[in-house]
Amino acid sequence: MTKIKNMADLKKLKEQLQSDIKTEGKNVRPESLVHVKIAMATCSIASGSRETMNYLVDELEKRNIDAVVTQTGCMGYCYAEPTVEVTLPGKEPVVYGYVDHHKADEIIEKYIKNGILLEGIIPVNYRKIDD
Amino acid sequence: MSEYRIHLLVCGGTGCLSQSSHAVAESLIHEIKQQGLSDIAQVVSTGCFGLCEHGPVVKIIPDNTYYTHVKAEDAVEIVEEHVVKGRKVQRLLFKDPKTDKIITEPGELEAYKKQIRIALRNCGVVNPENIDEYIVRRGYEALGKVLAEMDPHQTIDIIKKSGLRGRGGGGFSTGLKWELTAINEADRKYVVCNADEGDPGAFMDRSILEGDPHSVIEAMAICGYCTGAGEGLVYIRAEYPLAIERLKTAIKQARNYGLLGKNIFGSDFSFDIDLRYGAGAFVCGEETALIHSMEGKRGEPTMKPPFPSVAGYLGKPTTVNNVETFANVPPIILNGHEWFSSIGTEKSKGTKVFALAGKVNNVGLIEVPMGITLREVIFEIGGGIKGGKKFKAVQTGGPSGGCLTEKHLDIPIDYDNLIAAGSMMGSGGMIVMDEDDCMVDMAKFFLEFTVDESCGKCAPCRIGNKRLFELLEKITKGNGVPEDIDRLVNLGNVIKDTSLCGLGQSSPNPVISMIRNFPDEYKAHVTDKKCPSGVCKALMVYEIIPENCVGCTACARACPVGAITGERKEVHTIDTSLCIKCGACMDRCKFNAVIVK
Amino acid sequence: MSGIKVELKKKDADTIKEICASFDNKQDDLINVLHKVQQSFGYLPAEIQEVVANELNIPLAQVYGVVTFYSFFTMVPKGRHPISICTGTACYVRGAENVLSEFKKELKIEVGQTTADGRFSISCLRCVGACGLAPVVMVGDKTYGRVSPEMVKDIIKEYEDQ
Amino acid sequence: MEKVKLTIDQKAVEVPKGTTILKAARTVGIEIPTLCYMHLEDLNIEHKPGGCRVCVVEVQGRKNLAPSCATEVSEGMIVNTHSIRVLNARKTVLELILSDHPKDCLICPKSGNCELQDLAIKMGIREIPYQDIAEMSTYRTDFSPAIIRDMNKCIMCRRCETMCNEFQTVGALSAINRGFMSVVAPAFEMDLEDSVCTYCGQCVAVCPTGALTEVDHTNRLIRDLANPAKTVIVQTAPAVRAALGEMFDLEPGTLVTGKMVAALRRLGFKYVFDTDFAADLTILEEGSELLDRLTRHLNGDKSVKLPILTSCCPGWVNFFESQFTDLLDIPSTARSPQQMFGSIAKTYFADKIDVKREDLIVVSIMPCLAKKYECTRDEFKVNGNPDVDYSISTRELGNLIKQANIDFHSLPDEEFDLPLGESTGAGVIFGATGGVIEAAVRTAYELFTKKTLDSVDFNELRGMDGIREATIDFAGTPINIGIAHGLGRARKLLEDIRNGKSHYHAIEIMACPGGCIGGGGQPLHHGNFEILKKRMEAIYREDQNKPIRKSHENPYIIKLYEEFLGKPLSDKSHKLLHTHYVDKRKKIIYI
Repeated sequence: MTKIKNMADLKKLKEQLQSDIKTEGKNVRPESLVHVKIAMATCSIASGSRETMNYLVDELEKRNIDAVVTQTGCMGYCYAEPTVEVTLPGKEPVVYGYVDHHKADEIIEKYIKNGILLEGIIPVNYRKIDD
Repeated sequence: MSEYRIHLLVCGGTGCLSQSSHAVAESLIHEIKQQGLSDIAQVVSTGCFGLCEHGPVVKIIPDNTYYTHVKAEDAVEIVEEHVVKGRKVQRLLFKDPKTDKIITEPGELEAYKKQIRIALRNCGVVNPENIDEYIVRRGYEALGKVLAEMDPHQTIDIIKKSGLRGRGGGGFSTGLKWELTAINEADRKYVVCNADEGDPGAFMDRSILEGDPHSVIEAMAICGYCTGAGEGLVYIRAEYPLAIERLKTAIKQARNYGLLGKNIFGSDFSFDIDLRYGAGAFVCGEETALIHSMEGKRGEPTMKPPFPSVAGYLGKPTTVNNVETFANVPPIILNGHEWFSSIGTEKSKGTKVFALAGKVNNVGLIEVPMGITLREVIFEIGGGIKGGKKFKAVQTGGPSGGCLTEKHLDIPIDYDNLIAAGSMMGSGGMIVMDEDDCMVDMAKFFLEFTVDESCGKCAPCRIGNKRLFELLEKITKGNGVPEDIDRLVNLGNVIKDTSLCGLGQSSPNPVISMIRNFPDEYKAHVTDKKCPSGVCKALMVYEIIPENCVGCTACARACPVGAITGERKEVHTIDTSLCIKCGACMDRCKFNAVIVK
Repeated sequence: MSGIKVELKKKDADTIKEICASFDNKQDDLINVLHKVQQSFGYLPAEIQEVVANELNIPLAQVYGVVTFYSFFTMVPKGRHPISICTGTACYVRGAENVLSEFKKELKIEVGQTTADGRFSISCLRCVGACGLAPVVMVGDKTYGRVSPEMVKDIIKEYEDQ
Repeated sequence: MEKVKLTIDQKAVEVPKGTTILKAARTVGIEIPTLCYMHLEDLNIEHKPGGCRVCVVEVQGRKNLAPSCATEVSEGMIVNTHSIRVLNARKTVLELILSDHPKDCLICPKSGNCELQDLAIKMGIREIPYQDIAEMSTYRTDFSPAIIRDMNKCIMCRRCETMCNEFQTVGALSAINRGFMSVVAPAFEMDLEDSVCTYCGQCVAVCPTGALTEVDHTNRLIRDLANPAKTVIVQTAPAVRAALGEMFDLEPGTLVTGKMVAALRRLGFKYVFDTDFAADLTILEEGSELLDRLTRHLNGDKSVKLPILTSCCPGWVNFFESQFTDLLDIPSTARSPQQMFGSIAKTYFADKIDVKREDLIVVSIMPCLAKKYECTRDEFKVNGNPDVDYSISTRELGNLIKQANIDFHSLPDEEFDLPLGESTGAGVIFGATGGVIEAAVRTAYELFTKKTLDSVDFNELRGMDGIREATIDFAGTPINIGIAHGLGRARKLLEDIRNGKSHYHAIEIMACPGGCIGGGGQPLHHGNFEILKKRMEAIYREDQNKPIRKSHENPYIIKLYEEFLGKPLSDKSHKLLHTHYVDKRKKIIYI
C-alpha cells in the first residue's frame, strides 16, 4: 500500500477516491449504481442488521440489480434499528427504519426497482457541518 | 421504474401527529386522487424531521420544499399549485420565527434543525472499516495541516480558543489540559483516550468508535503532536468487542498509509496507538483510576495533585481525553475555532452527544448544540413520552447526575446550568422517566449501582453509599420514618463533601435531587406508607372490588400462595397478610375487579 | 482455604506462559493478560492466577486483588450459554428487573450461579450500549432486544438441546 | 526552600512549599485527627492514601472538604480545621466506619491501644450508628501460628498492605474485592500460613485496630506455670529488655533487664535464662562457618559460596525460603539463638537438672512474631516435642506482668540464672541492626588473625540507614560486610547476589526496621522512630556495661563446648545447632 508522505499525497488520494468509489474488486462510477448503506453498530447488529445486510446482498444479486452494499456506523435512530439508507442514482439518500426481510424485500421491489417511496421514511433531522 | 415525478413527504413524527398530520396526509392523498394525479405523485408519511415547532411539516421532493404548519384544508392549494403547476405556495413556506423572513432555500432551512453533527459527522455516513471513505470526507487533513503548517503551541491555542471542554463529564478545558502536559519536560509522554464508557445508559463513545474510529485516531495524533507524546493508548471497555475490532482495523489501515508510525506526513513527528482493555469497573472512568488500571493494577483513584499531566501513565506526563472530545478536534482544526465557538452558549461551546433513552419515543443517539433545552430534546427530538404517558423526570449524567423535572425543561443545557440545577452533564446519558417511575425506587437503583461500583478505597463512598442504599431499601419496604429523609440528606451531603474521587463526590446526587424535586413522593413513602407510582411492592395492597367480582375463581387459581378465597359465583377476598403482591390475580381478572392501592 | 492444591495440565500452563510471553511478561499488561487467559479458559481459577503471577513476577495476592476488583473476571466457570441481563438505567426503567426474575424463576438459579447441568448461568451487566433496544438480554454473543418476561421461556428453549 | 504563607484556624503559618496541611497545622500546635495516615519518616514511608477521610478540613474556595494528610498547602490558603461542616463530616464518617465495625471492644485484644477507639472517644460517639439498617462486611477469621487476622475489624487503612508490599516486598497481602466487601487479604483469602507471609509482624505493628494481632500464648503459659509436673524455664531476647519498660510508662530506652528477670521469677519460672547466651553460641557456630568459607575462598576454592548470610532472623529465613529459593545454600546453617537455646536447654541443661525433655517447658520472650512460628517448625522438634515450646511477645509479657499484679516499678534488679543466663556484650547487640555482624566480627577477627582487638566497638557497622556497608581490615585481608534491615532492602542485596554483582563476604539481614528492637512483638511505637533509636542506644549501653564483650570469651560457652559439644561445627553441633532450608514456594504440579 502506498504511504502518504505529505499533504499533496493525501489530496491526490482523496481526489482519486472521489472519482472512484472502491468496492470489493470493482471500480465503478458511483452515479450509475444503487448504493445501500446499512447501520452496523452494536445495537443495529443486536436488532438483526447483519441478517438484513446478508439478505440485501443476496437478493440484490439474485434479482440482478447493480448495487453496492456497504456498512456504516450508528445513524442515531436506535428506536428504528435496523436502519438502511438507500441512494438511487441521481437521487437524495432515503433512510428506512425497522428493516427486516419483509421490509428489505419491499425496498427492493418498490423503491429500488420502481422509485416508489415506502411509508416510514426517516428524514435526516440534523445539520451536517460539511454541507 | 415508476412514473412518480413528485413525492410529498408528510411528517408522521409524534410532534406532527399530535397536530393532526395524518389528516394532512389523508387530504393530500384525496386531493391527488381527485385531480387524477395518482400516477405521478406519491404521498408518504415519514419519521420526525426535527422541525416539530413548525409542524405539521410537508416536504416535497425533488425540489426539497418544506411547508410548515400545514393544515388539512391546505391540501387543495398544495396539490393545485405545487404538484400541478410547479409553483410554491408562498404562505406555507417556512418562516424564520424571529424575522418572519421566508426561507426558500432548503440549505438555509438546515439551520432550524435541532441537531448538529460534529462529533458524529461521519457516523452512519462512512464505512468505519474503510479508511478511504474517511479520507474522502477530509479525513487526516487536520493532522496533515497541523504537521505542515502549525507548531504545537499554535495548535493548542486554537483548541483553547475554540472553548472545547472535556466531554467525559468534568468539562475541563481541553486546550488547557493539552498545554499542561506540553509544558512538562519528560523523556516519554502519553496520550490516553478514555473509552471506558461505564455510565449505564450512555453509548455515545461506543457509537463514535464503531462508526468513525479514524476521527479519534487522527485527534490523538494531533494531541500527541501538541503535547510531545509519541505514544497513544485507548483504554476501552472489553464489553465493546465491535468497537475494539473496528478500532484495531482502523489503526492498521492508518499505519499502512503511514498516518501512524514513524515520520508522519514526512515530518519528524512519530506516533502510534495501542489498546488497553477495561475489565468492568465504572470507577475507571476517573482518570487516575484509569491510569492505574492501564498499569495492570486495581483501578483505584488517587489524590490529585499530582495530575496526570505531571505524573500519569507509568509516572510520565499524560493527557487523558474522552472519545467524544477527541472526535471534535479535527473539525475544529479544519474549520477554525471561530466556527466552533459560534455554536453553543457563552461558557459551553460546540455540541454535546446524548444517548437519549428511557420512556421516550425516539430513543437514539443525538447531537445537539449546547444551550438547547431539555424540552426541545425530549419533546421534539425525542418525540415525547412513550405511550402518551406523563413526563416526570429526566436523569442526566447517569448515576453521578441528578434528576431534573418539569421546572427544568426550559433551562438551556450546558455544563454550568446543569450543575446549578443539581445535576451534571456527565458523559451524556439522558434517561427519561414517566409517571410510572417511582423516585424512591430510582434513587435506590442508582445507589445500588454506586454501591456495586465503589472501589472501596475511601470510607464515605465505601460505607456511606451502602448505608444510603439501606435507608432507601428501608423506605421502599415500608419501614421508613420521616427522620430517615433527613438522614439521607445529611449523609448524602457528607459523602459528597468527603469522598476521594468524582464517583463518591457525585454518587448521592440522584437521591438528593430526587428528594429535593419530589418531596411529596418521599413523604408519601414514609408517612402514608404509599408508593404513588405503584412500584414499591411492599407498599401496595391488592384488593377485590366486590361490585366488579363475579366469582369466576380465576384469581384464586392464579394466586401462588393461596391468599384468595371465595366460593364460585361469590365475591372473593384477598388475605393481605398472605399476599406476596405478585400481581397474578390482577393480570388474570377479566372484570377489573382487582385493584392496587 | 488451607493448602491449595495447584494442579494444572502442562499444556495449559504452557498456553498461559505463551500468553504472558506475548506481552513480554510486562507487569503493566496484567489486565490484558488476564483477558486473554480468560478468553482461552473461560475463567480464572487459582492455579491459573498462580502461573500468571509467576510469569509476570507480581505477588499472587496482587493478581488476586486485580481479579476480584474487576467484574469482568470470574473465578467460577460460566454456563455453556451464559445469560447476561443488562440492568443499565435504560433497561431498568423499561423493565429489566422483571425479565431477570423470570430467568431466575425459569432456571431456578440466582445471579452468579450456573445450572446443575452446566448449561446456563445468569449474570447482570451494566449497559451493553444497546439502550435503544431496552431491555436487553445477551445469551453468549447473541443479543436479544425489547425482551419481555413472556419471551424468556422461548429464549431458553432455543438453547435447551445444546 | 520556597516558603508558603497560609492561615490555619486564624493562625498565620509559614511552611516550606510542598508541606501538607496536616503537617503545617502541627507546626502551630493544631492536631488534626487522622486514622489511615502513617508516616514512618526513617523508613521513607508516608502512607497517605486519603482513604479514611477523618482528617478532612475546610479550605476556603474549595468545593468539597480536603483531606489534610494529602493536600499540599498553597499561598494564601485559608484553612478551618474545626468548622461545624468539618466536625459534622468527620463525625459522620467515623460513624460510618463504626457502623461496619464489631462492637466487642470490651474483649478485643486491641482495647485500650486502638486508634479507632481513641477516635471514637475523642469525637464523643455515644450511640451505635445505623444499627437499624447496617449490614456488616464479614470475613472468616484466620489463625496462623503467629498472627491472627480478624478482618471484620479491618477499616481499610491499608497500612499493612504498604508495609507488606512496599517496605518488606513480601507481597502476602493485597486489597481484594471491590466496594463494601473490599478488604486486605492474602491471595484467594487463603490462610496466612499457606501464603508467602514471613510473619515479620510489621503489619501487626501498624494496624490501628484489632484486625491484625499476634497469637496470644499468655493463657497457655499461665496453665503451664501452674502445673507442678512441669519445669518451666524462660529465655529472653536482647531487644525485650530495651522496650519492656515502655509497657510500664518508662521512658523509651530505659533498660529494665534486672526488673524483667525479677518479674519473670515472680511469675513462677523455675529458671530465668538469657537468649544472649545462645547468641554467643551462635557467634561461635556462625563465625566459624564464616571463617571456614572465608579461608577456603582465600585459598582459591571456587566452590565456596560467598557472601555468607546471617540466619538468626526467622522472618528473614521465611522470606528467602519462599522468594529466593535458588539461593538456599548461601545463608549460614546456624540456627537462631532462640532455637540454639531450646536445643541446648532440652539436652545439656535437662540432663544437668535431671528433668525429662517432655517435662521441661521452654518459653521464650521475644520482640518478634515470627519466633512464634519458628518454634513450631518440624526441624526444631525431637519426636514431636519442640525445642522451644512457645514464644510470647514483649507486649504479652508486659500484659501478663500487669495481670499478675506485679508492681514492676518497685521490683529489685535481679540476675539471670546460670549457666544459660551468662552472656557477653556481643550477645546483647544482636537486638539491633548490625549487631549480629559486629558480634561475629569481634570473634572472627580474633580467631582469624590470632590477635586481640584494641577496640571492640565497630561504629561503622552501627546506625539506622537501611543498607549499610563497611570494610573491616582483618590484618591485611579486607573483609566486605553488608547490612540490611527490612526485607525490601534485603531483596536488593539478594538480587545483586543472584546477578553475581555482590562484592560482600558477609551480610547481616534483619526483617524488621532497626532490627529486633523494631520487631512486630514490641510495644507499639505508632510510627515514632525516635523510640526505636532510644531502644538501640539502650542495647549498646548494655553492651558497654558488660565485663566481657566477645562471645568466644563467655566462660559458660567455653564450658559448654568442653563438657558437651566439643568444638564449633562438630558433629554434635551440626545436629543440635544447625539446620537446613526448604523451598516454601508453592510447587506447580503438572498432571
